[in-house]
Amino acid sequence: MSYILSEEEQMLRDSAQAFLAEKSPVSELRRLRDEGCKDGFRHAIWKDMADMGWNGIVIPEEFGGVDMGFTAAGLILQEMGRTLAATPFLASSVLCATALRYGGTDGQKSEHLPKIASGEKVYALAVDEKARHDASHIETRARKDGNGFRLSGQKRHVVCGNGADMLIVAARMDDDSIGLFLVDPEASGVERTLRRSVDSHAPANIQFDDVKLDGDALLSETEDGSALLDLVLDSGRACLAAEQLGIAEEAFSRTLDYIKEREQFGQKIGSFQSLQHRAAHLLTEVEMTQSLVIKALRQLDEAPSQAPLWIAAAKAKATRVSRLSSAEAIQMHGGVGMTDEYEIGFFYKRAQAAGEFLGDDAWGAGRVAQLSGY
Amino acid sequence: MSYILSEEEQMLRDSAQAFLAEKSPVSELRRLRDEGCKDGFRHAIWKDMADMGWNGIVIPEEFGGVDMGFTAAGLILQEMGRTLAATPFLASSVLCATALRYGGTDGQKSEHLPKIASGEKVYALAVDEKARHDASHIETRARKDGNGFRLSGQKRHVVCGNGADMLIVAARMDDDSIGLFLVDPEASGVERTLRRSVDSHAPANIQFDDVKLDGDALLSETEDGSALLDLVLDSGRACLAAEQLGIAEEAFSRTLDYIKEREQFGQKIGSFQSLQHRAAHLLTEVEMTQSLVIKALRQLDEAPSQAPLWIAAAKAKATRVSRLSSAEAIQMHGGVGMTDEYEIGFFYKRAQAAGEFLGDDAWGAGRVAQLSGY
Amino acid sequence: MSDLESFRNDVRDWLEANCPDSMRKPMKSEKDICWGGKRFEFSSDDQKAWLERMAEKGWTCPSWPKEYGGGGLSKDEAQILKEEMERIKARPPLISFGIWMLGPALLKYGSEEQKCHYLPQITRGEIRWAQGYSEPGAGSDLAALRTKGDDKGDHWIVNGQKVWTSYADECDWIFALVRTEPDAPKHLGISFLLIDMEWDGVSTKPIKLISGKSPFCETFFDDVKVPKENIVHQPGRGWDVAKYLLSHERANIAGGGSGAQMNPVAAAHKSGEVDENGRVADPILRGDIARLTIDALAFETTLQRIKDQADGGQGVGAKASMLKYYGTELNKRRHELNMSALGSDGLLWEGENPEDGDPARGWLRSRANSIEGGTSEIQLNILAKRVLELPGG
Amino acid sequence: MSDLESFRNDVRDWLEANCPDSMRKPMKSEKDICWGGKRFEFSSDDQKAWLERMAEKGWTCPSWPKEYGGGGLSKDEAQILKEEMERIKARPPLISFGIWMLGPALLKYGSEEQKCHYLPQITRGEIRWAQGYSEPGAGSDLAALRTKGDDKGDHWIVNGQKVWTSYADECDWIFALVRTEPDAPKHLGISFLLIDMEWDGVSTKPIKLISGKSPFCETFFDDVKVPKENIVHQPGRGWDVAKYLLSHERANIAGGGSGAQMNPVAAAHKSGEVDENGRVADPILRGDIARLTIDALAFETTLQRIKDQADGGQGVGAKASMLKYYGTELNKRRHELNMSALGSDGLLWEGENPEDGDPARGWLRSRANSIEGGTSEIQLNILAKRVLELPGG
Repeated sequence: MSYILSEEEQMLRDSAQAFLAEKSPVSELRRLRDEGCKDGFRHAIWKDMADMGWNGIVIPEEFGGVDMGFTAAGLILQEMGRTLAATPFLASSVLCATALRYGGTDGQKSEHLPKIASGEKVYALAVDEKARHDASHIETRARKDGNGFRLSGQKRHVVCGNGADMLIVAARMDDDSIGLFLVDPEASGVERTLRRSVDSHAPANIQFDDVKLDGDALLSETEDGSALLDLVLDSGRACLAAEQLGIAEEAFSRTLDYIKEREQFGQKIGSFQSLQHRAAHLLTEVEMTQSLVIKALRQLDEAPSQAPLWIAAAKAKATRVSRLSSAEAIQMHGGVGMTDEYEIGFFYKRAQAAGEFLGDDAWGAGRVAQLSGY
Repeated sequence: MSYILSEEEQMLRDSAQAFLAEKSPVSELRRLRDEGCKDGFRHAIWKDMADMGWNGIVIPEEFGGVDMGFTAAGLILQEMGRTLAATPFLASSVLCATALRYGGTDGQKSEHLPKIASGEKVYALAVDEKARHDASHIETRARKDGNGFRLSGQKRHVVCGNGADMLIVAARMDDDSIGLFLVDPEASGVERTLRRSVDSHAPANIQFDDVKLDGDALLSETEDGSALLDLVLDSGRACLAAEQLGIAEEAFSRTLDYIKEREQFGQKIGSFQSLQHRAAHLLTEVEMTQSLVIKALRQLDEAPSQAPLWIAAAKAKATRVSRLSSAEAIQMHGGVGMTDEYEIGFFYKRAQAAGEFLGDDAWGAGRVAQLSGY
Repeated sequence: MSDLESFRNDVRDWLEANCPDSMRKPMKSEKDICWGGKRFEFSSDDQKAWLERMAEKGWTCPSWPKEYGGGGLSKDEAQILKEEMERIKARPPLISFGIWMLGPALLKYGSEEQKCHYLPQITRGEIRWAQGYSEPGAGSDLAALRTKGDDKGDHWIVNGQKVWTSYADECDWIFALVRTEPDAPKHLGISFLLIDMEWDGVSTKPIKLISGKSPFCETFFDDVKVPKENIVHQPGRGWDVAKYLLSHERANIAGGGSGAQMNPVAAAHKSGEVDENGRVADPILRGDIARLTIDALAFETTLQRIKDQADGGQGVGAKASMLKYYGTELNKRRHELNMSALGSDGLLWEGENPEDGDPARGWLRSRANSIEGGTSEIQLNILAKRVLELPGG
Repeated sequence: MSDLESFRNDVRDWLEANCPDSMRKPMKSEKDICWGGKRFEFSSDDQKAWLERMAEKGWTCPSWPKEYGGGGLSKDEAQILKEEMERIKARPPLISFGIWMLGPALLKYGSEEQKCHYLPQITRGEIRWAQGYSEPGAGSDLAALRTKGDDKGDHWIVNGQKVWTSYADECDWIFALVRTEPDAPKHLGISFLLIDMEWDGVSTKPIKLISGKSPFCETFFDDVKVPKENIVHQPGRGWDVAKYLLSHERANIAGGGSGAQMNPVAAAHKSGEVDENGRVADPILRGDIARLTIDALAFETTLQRIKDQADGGQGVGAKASMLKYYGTELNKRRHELNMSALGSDGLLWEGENPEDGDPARGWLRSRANSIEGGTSEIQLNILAKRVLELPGG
């Protein structure tokens, strides 16, 4: 396993950097917010991303993807973290693509994966029912009904849920096992409530009230829906940790620039030793996070059975460090850091939301203890 | 409730300060250690303390004490923390005196309290059976046997246990309730093992093997032995927190002196901003600890039913801050702080041992959550 | 009966007769606060009556001298008034920067004319004051102020810009630090001026924060003519006045803080993140909250203890910096844990209910606590120098 | 078969034939370490044979040139040797400051004569070297060194005192920083001298630490005559040599550390502080340990990643400071949690068994990690200046 990026990976990252700097800088997120966009992302940019091949990054070539793996997906998200690009990438191209790829029948793959890869449709994953992430707590029910199912329950904080064209919903089946179901959000009995969030994304709470599903709504390639869900969530966590890393890096880098310029008491504030030590500590923490993130992504690609521990560690560390880095950014910027006019506050907000999604640092610590058997 | 010391309390503290500086400076602890003293304290100093009236500080006057209350006891221990005086004060004059005062019959009080007050005998409390403090875990058994009892079990880390002339042992009775028993450590079936500890004190592990006790060995003034034990332990925790406060204060004060004197790179190291900020943070933490300690002690004296929460908070905070203060002391002293020749290391060692006894900061946090109902 | 006992009885009777029932209920929202000022709209007749009655007694500023509109009460009497008001849960009749910042500074540094003119307006809630200290580029470092007053004989012509002027868009007058002695050393060139915001050339504009709308403004001075008699203390000695005033502000920010009542355990209950025994479900989060509780108890007790010491005659002095530092850092942690306990519920920014988004906004707002009124770094510097007497760096 | 593959086969065969079985078992105690030196007593014939055979191949210092007693291996070959030794769990035949500190410095700065003379002695373990940098009053600040060498034409007369000279009481020679140019600027007045500890005037004395006995000593120079040819690099340029050497030391302290294997969870098992499922019983302590685990995984991965980068040609540079800082702070936390997990068991200082007290001594010893080899504060300064390029303070 190599911690060094391959040439191909480096090229991908460079092109992501260039694309996002041009098409989706932080000012674009501000625009989305100020326009009150209900989907939470810009369709034109999403299409452009599809043209770059990113939307099918973990999708096999036969279904229209480029099949570069999770490390590649993580690299794109890391760059998205740096510009706070709000896109359906994590929801659609990571979480749902992984669910379909590893859980879908050939028929389901042929039907859905090309739509994700082309950006024609946006998919979102509906899992959480509690306010704090807990994948074991699923009470949404999919009862057998003839050849199909009847789905009832409530999902909270479905990321990209308001703009999605298709949902994948985790539900408990008659034997209490977990199944993942493809659900059309326009179907009768589905009700979405937009929950504008602090990071200016557009998640939704979704109610399912006796929604009628066909038999082939169930991702049924694998028997063990619970293991499938674990893999899907872990893919999301590892990639989201990469986004958090990008947030931490960029908030730190902007702060560094600022304290090198800003003067107080006749000196650059970056010359004050207490700030220097805090900055050096941050540098170190960001470096540590970077190591865990690349490790988690590589494990997912190369040795998935070993991956869960590293992913939990990466998600926990990235949560903590992205919050620390952006909080220190505000403090070191002083008053201007508190103004909406300045962009640094957007990083702090996104760090909070990204931290809460799929498990924060307390969650991660608990999981590390559990996976380590203590 | 006043946070200000009364004139009487101030006088007590001043006299404790003067006495300890003369009779029991840190060098005295070093001497005890280097002589390999098996009792862990100097009998002559203990006698002198009795003459000052300290040993009966929480004992009613009719039993030879001065009955000044727990705040007064805490003030003495705070000063002991500053000079790291190793004495039976906490074990004998706080823990056991409290047990007898609130749990003893008139006969038991008349017999034992004067011996504690006069310093004639040293008493020690045997509670813990686990490595981490957990007063609910008591498996030592006192089985009814005629008019008396048969005691069997093992106690760990009995503070002052090796030098004690009399033990008070917490044990479970036939109905599983808790009883406190007076036990002569020289009795047949009692075996003490000295466990020289990192702070150069002399605790013992004690084995009770079918030890025969008379009926009046049981502190039987109160029905509820468990409540009695709670009160006893809380008295010890509050007073020990005061000692920890003294440790934190003195380690900080010595460090402050050092960084004002020591030069590096042509400057006093106390002029480096990073050390200044850490020192200012420590100052604040010590001040916060001081508030909790005086609050806990006053509550114990004036509103004992409200005291447990404050005591748990004080013990947890004092554990954390005394360790932080003495650890920072070593770091800021640099290499010399690591040498045995320098005294600062003794503070770090005692902070660890005092922190572990009767509940450390994780214990305290757990108890605060429990007492607060969350 | 001692004098104090009979005073207490009088106070009790007077309050019973004069404090309207509706003014004995806890304040529910920002609009229940009586700020006073020319443009203030009372939310009820009771609110207006309560202010007028208290102002007439001088009890909006109980310990100020009677000749300046205060109550002329001794320390013990003021304490009794406070206790009796707390007993019946009476709302403060008037809250203002005038009372807790400018007033004390005028009492110490103002001329007799200034005291007679301005203080009674403050006690009666007629004039609402804004504070004009910080500038863009001069946050913590007030010596770097650039707003300047050109000396024109009997007046100054003031030009420049202030930021973080709280509620300036609702205020009548502003007290501002202005550089009037360009040739003096930096700290000695600043004067403390009183400026009517209706004068020509004064304009103000609210600042939007990361937490949304805020009471903070930018205030601009464009050739504003300020008469020489509107200076407090001597020309170039505005720094003394400012420091005196800032120490009052610090104690206030540390002690209060919207977050003091906010509680992560309640948040966990609200978001359903508790187990069957009502305990916070995630044991690691529970531990974090317990550690916060311990520090919060320590802080609360320290406030009381320092108050006791002050009552006992010990000055608070640089300890205000300790409270400011610890209190604001604590408040930030409290808000962070509150957000964690709320999980995704806490992320809500806007919804159908007006209070939707309050946790997130409060959390974001708390980040300013350790910046405003002197940053945490400044407080630590002050503690290092003034309390610990560490050598200069 | 490629050259490397055939090299691997040769190495494997040679090791199979030459590494004694007893040298393929994990080291159990300090005395299993082969330090070499004139006074070294081998703990077994196998230990001696293993050193001699490896030294003969030059494989005690595999990548040093053959002419200086090294193995002359390429980077890839050295890696293969390392892997093959790890495969059979072969112990290092020789560990010494000579190998990982003085050697690299001599290779870079030594004269041809010095290389030919000293390096082979190091590779064969004949001479054991001590390090003489720190002095009382000059810990982090090496520019404040006061040990001086008076110039006497063909030699210096050295007087002064060094501290923290590890194992100096068992060493044969010492490399020391000595101020030889009293008139030069502070950093430029220091020379790097090689001194035989048997020479007249050299004496040494162990230092007792808070953790008990230690390998550290004080070393005194009293009119010691040091020939001019015993200087490495130019007079007054000892600082360059010292810095080069320190960067090697840092990487070593950060990476190793006795604590790396020590584990708070194992401690909880040992002290019985686990629940019926084998989990750490106290949930708050468990959370603290889990957070430590996360940081430890991050550190471990960072070590590997930086190694990968170095293999890929990127220099480690100032990143050594990052590893030193983070690794030592982590190790201190690990020891603290180990002590918490052991509870009162951890407090034991001495008992009937020789290993009684090991946890406490290890915990105390760990406090020095962030002081020795450049304090944490120094590392943060280095990172701020050299990596972040923050302005001078």
